[in-house]
Amino acid sequence: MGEFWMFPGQGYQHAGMLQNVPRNLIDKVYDLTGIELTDTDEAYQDSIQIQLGILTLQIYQVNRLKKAGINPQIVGGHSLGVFGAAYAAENLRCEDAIRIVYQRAKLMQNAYHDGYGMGVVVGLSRTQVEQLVAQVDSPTEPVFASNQNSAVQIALSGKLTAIQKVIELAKKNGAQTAKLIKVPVPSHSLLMKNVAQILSADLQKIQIVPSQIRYLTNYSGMVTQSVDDIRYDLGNNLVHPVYWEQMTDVALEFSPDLIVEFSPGHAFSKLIKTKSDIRTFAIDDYGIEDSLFLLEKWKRG
Amino acid sequence: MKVKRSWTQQRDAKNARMEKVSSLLNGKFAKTEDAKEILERLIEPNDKVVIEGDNQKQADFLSRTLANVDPERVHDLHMIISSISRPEHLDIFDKGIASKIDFAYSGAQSTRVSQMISSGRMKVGAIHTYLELFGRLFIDLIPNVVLVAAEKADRNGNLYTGFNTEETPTIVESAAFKNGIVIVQANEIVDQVPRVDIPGDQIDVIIPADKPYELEPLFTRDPQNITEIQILMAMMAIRGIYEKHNVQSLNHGVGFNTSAIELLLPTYGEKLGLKGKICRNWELNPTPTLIPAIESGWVESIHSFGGEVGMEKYIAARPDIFFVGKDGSMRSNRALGQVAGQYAIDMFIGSTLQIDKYGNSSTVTAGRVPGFGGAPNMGSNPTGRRHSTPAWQAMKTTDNPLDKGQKLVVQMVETFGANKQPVFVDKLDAVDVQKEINMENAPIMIYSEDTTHIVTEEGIAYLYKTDSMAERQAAIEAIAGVTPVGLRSNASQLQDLRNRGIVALPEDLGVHRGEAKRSLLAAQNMSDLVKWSDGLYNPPAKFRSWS
Amino acid sequence: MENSFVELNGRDRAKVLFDHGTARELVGPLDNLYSPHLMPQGIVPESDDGIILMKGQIKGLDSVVISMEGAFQGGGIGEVGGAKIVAALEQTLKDNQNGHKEYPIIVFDTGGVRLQEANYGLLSISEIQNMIIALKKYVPVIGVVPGRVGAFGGMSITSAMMSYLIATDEARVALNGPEVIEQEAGVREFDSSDKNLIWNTLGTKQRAATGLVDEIVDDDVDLIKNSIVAAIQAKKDSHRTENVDFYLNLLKDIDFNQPMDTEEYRKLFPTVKAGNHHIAEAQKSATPKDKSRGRLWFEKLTGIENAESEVSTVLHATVDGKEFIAIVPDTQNKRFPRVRNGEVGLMEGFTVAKIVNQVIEEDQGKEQKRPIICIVDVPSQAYGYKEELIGINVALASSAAAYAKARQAGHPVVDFIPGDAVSGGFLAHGLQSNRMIALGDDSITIQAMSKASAARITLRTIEELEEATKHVPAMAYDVFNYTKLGALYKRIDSIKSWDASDKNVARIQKEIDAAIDSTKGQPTDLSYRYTNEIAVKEGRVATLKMRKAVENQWNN
Amino acid sequence: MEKLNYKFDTQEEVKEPVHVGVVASGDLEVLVYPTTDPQTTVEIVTGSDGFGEVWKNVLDRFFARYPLHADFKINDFGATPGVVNLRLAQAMEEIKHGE
Repeated sequence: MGEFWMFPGQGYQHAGMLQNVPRNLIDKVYDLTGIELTDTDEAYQDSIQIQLGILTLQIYQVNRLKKAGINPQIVGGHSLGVFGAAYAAENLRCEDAIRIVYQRAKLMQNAYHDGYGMGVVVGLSRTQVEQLVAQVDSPTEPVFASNQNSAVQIALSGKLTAIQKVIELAKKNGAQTAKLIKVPVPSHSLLMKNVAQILSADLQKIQIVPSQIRYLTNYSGMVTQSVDDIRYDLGNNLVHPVYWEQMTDVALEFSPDLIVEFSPGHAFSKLIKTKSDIRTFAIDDYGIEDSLFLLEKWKRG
Repeated sequence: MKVKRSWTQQRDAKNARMEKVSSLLNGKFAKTEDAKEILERLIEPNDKVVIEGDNQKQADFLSRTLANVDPERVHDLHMIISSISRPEHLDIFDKGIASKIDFAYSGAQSTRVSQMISSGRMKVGAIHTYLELFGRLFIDLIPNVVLVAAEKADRNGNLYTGFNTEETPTIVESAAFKNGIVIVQANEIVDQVPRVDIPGDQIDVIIPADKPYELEPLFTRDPQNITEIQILMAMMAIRGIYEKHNVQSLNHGVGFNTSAIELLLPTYGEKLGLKGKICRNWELNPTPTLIPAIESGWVESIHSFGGEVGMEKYIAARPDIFFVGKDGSMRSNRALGQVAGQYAIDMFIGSTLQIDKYGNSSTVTAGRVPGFGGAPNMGSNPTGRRHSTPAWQAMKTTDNPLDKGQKLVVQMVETFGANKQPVFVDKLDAVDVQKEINMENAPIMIYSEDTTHIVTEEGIAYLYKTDSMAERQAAIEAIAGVTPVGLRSNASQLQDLRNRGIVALPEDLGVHRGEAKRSLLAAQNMSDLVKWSDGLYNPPAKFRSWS
Repeated sequence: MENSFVELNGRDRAKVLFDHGTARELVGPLDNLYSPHLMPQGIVPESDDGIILMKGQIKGLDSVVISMEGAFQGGGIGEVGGAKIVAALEQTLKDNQNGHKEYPIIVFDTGGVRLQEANYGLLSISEIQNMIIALKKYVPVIGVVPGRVGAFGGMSITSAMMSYLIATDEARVALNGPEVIEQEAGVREFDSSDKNLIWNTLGTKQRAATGLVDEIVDDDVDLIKNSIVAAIQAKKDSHRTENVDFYLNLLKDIDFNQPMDTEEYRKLFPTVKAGNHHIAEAQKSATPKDKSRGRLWFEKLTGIENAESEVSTVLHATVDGKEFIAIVPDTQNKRFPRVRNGEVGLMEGFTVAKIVNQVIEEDQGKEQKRPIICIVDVPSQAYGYKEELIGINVALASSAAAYAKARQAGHPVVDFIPGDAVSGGFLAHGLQSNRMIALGDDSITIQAMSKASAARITLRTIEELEEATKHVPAMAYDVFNYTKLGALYKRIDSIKSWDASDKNVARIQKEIDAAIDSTKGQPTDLSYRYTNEIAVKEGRVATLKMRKAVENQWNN
Repeated sequence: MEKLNYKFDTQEEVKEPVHVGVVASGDLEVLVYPTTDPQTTVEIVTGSDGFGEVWKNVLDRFFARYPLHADFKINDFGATPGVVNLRLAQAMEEIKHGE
């Protein structure tokens, strides 16, 4: 049938991840944004460096695969990953992707200074987490059940004090793990409305190109080839939970013969392996050269 | 007052449509590359269209073609698909070619079906059982056009559907005799078909497919994955149900639980001296895990809904057991199989994802609408039946001479399922899903009142013996483990239910838990199945044993 | 099928081999001898540490069955389980020496060394191998590889030493697991996701066709039992570790730079004849060679400058009545690309075996046996597809067996460790010594697996692994923690690895001589390691406890 | 990894020690030792954290049905409640009927 390509967002960036990325692509980022990508752990304390770094890495890897004649049938990105996905699906041009991600990172960096963030609960269903969230959420202490990475892995977004309360409740109610995660903004909740508004306005000026490749949206978990849906997702995924579980379930319903996770990390390929025996791997497992070797070998059959 | 009208309006309309494609046809035959044009000319907006989507055989060339027609020309179709199994079945809705659906099963596409229903892109007539859907093709869902798949077609249009005949004859019949148009994709055009499964005069258009139709080995379970818990439950079922009620004719749902039973018959069952006494006549797809039982002489007959990839040669060599044509290949028939499964067998045993405290079961979970398939037909008690078999009679609970027996409907589940989530729940997810997608009926697969037994790793609840809902609930609680439902049971309650024979634990059945080991299975892996079959079974590549 | 042996767990596999009612388990789960190393690392232990030991009769023959539980920690060998195997084999040896015929049977289901207690695993496996070599003089030692895990790592080396190895076609035998080769040598060398490739290369069918397994048996308890008894009665011995001349010829016929598939190798294998080989001593030369700690010390201790040998990676020479052997890197190695950094590969294993066998032969009948000095600087075994295809486990087993035989024949075998001592390389070249002298240098790594591979196999990050190993001698990578096990005869801290001044060389010569002296009149086995003061006090407490328990229960 | 301890008041005397199971993935071993202490103790080492309540429920239900009086030691590698119950019940069978 074809390949499903997955694009992770922030979380697994690390020093050295850009070592294979050619200079001209790094220069292009500089020319478009004035940001010199710096591939160090210190630099990756900064959201702009992280977001642009990951996007650039994904663009590079997409280019390498496509040059080798390997193309996706369906793509899905997680949060920031939607830009890599839209680029891979040929909905978004490289330059536009870089500019818009730069804008997104800046807006996110300035949106909240402290006291807000995200958490994660493992071992409870979405319904269970939503019930706990409802006990805590208030206008002064907003908290939301946000991303759904698997049936029993639900993120929380909101004010840290409120998240902490939900975490305590979750532990009491049988969660295996409930903890804060290192994200300084309450992403994928209504608290990102202002950021999304500005970003959406910017996206209106960018051309989204129709494509034969299917794109999975964060905000609904559905597959689409509509430029309006894709534009909406790129601009507004920050105010919606990422329905990653649904996205991957839908992708699996297309019976892809191969699933590739782009860098950085391999969290999503591990999740896939828990529910499907379709051949799945992360480029980070092998590095780009060996990944290409494997992809070409499998393509030959 | 007598109406004045033409009584051949439908026939005239059909003739007019056929006229539109006459230039593209050579007799009944069209070219592969004209398929899209033919569909665009033959199908009109708002038509009722059947695409053959069985469990296994897919008219995928025609469904891919339909997903590519011009939505300006063809739109708002009302699709009837027994099994929504392919992505393009849903692309048809995404593109606006169709807007309404009646279906029975959508396991392989259940997430997307759920999304499309809740987003309003797909309007659902109903989620049927197979027999309801087949029946209504002849009542109020009579199709304008049907798109089916055949393995071979001959020059006269006779079709050979062979091993995977499944529901092709039923679909064709609903259109062919009521002015509908029958379009067939064929893997191969031959001078003479090996046997005529469907006569050529029922067929309007035959298009050679671009590639052979898709087949999925849906009923193959690798014994390697059977667990000791499943073996324990299988032992309990054999002793506490099959043996106790003398079950002779039956259907097994698809799954590792029932595979375990099949693989214990030649070992555990044999040791109990049950050969020839139980499990003789089957309504069942040709599941490979039944091979050891067949080879060791347990099975007298098997009728099948459909085929199973890799079993062709084995079946051809066992015509005493299977329904095989003179040509040497099996004939399957889903509609007749469902009738037999509903009306002619002693017992249905299967598995499910959730059972509520009352005993209703469902395979619907949040975000997925998989439909039902055959389980609700097989897993229901046809109250008009009057069987005289020992099992059916055994379900009588009073001395009243007018008391009726009952079909045995058995659910077999572990108390906790995937992700360590409880299977026994106070409220089914199906109830929320019903609200979410606004359906008339909650998507219950098997109703409590039809369920006679539940088997878990803790024991068996003999629900048919209970005489109140409270007692039924207590019986379920007693075997529901440490799920929220099970925690309500206490030791004295359990003792009382055991004393009255409403609940049985392994020790009550003479089942020794220590015996529940994988070495008790007649086959532990795929290559064992191949050995049992004398090399006649040829497992699909994805089930290959590595050794 | 019915009566499957593979399906049984380790305990039942042992039990069903015995005649009904004759089996008795020794040091079983209820004796509570847990591994002391797992809980501190957050790993759930098992009450028998994954090794099941039973005595009884098989078709009337007194037998001892040692069975590994492959489902517990991949059947990995740790200190406690390892000691159980060693103690059982030792008791069996004693019984046989005392004229009581008793047949040892080992049921393999193991990934090799248990990485969470890697240093103990390596020591144990070498001690097991020592016992097997000793036992083979009295009785056939039968191995069975039923399958699921198979026989991997150090225990694949052990499997190669069996008198007779039986396997079902669900088994695999290999030194390096596919994941490890992929990790160390890249996916182009070996694609661990390619199941066809893996089974065609490492599976029993291929192994039986190419001499790594002696008999394929169907997965059936009775058939397996029959095969075992038949092998015992026929006194089978494959002499697998004594086919060095055959393999040295075979290696000549293969171009390691060209692809070779399993079929080709199967065809080649039966056409090879064993020739006569003699490995000449290293000679002086004018051209400097690739530097290594091992080469440096070999040249200094033997006085052979720029030592050169027909096998460029193996140097040996007898000087002052002592035979020195070193394995060295050859970055220009054209024929064997996988050993360029000093790894121990096929050629190295078989060559060292040949050299040691030469020494044994030459000294046969002599009262004074020549001491053998093993200069250890081996970064690992070789990781390669062809290495596995041909059977690098046999190569390493051949050399380990040769060292063990030499020692048992009365040759003092002394290690001098100025460099790394890692994994299979160490088992083949170093771990069969009765004394070890190491330099106290931070640069020395002693371990069972590279950090990258160990992290991948134990599903941890390298950082987590480093954190876990820092303070746990069982897992440590440095020579200072290693000393705490009691394995070393002496650690010399004042001399560093690269510091081979004349004064230091003289000192080392003296230490080696002292070590040789210390073996006089002492046992020729490996018991020094667990009977010295450090071992008794802290290093091998659990080992000794297990030894005592086995001894106490041996005759009820 | 987590260590859990529970106590129960039970009556049925256990005469011989018993062992069942393997510490394999998704499985566990159960060791039962006769005791003269007034209470039954259960000592669990489990590789899956956060299931204390489930363990309590499983043990409550087991000891209510089979009030064995002994010291139990459980080494668990992520077994489901069903598998835990199976192994406990297998131990019970061995205690009551021998092998």
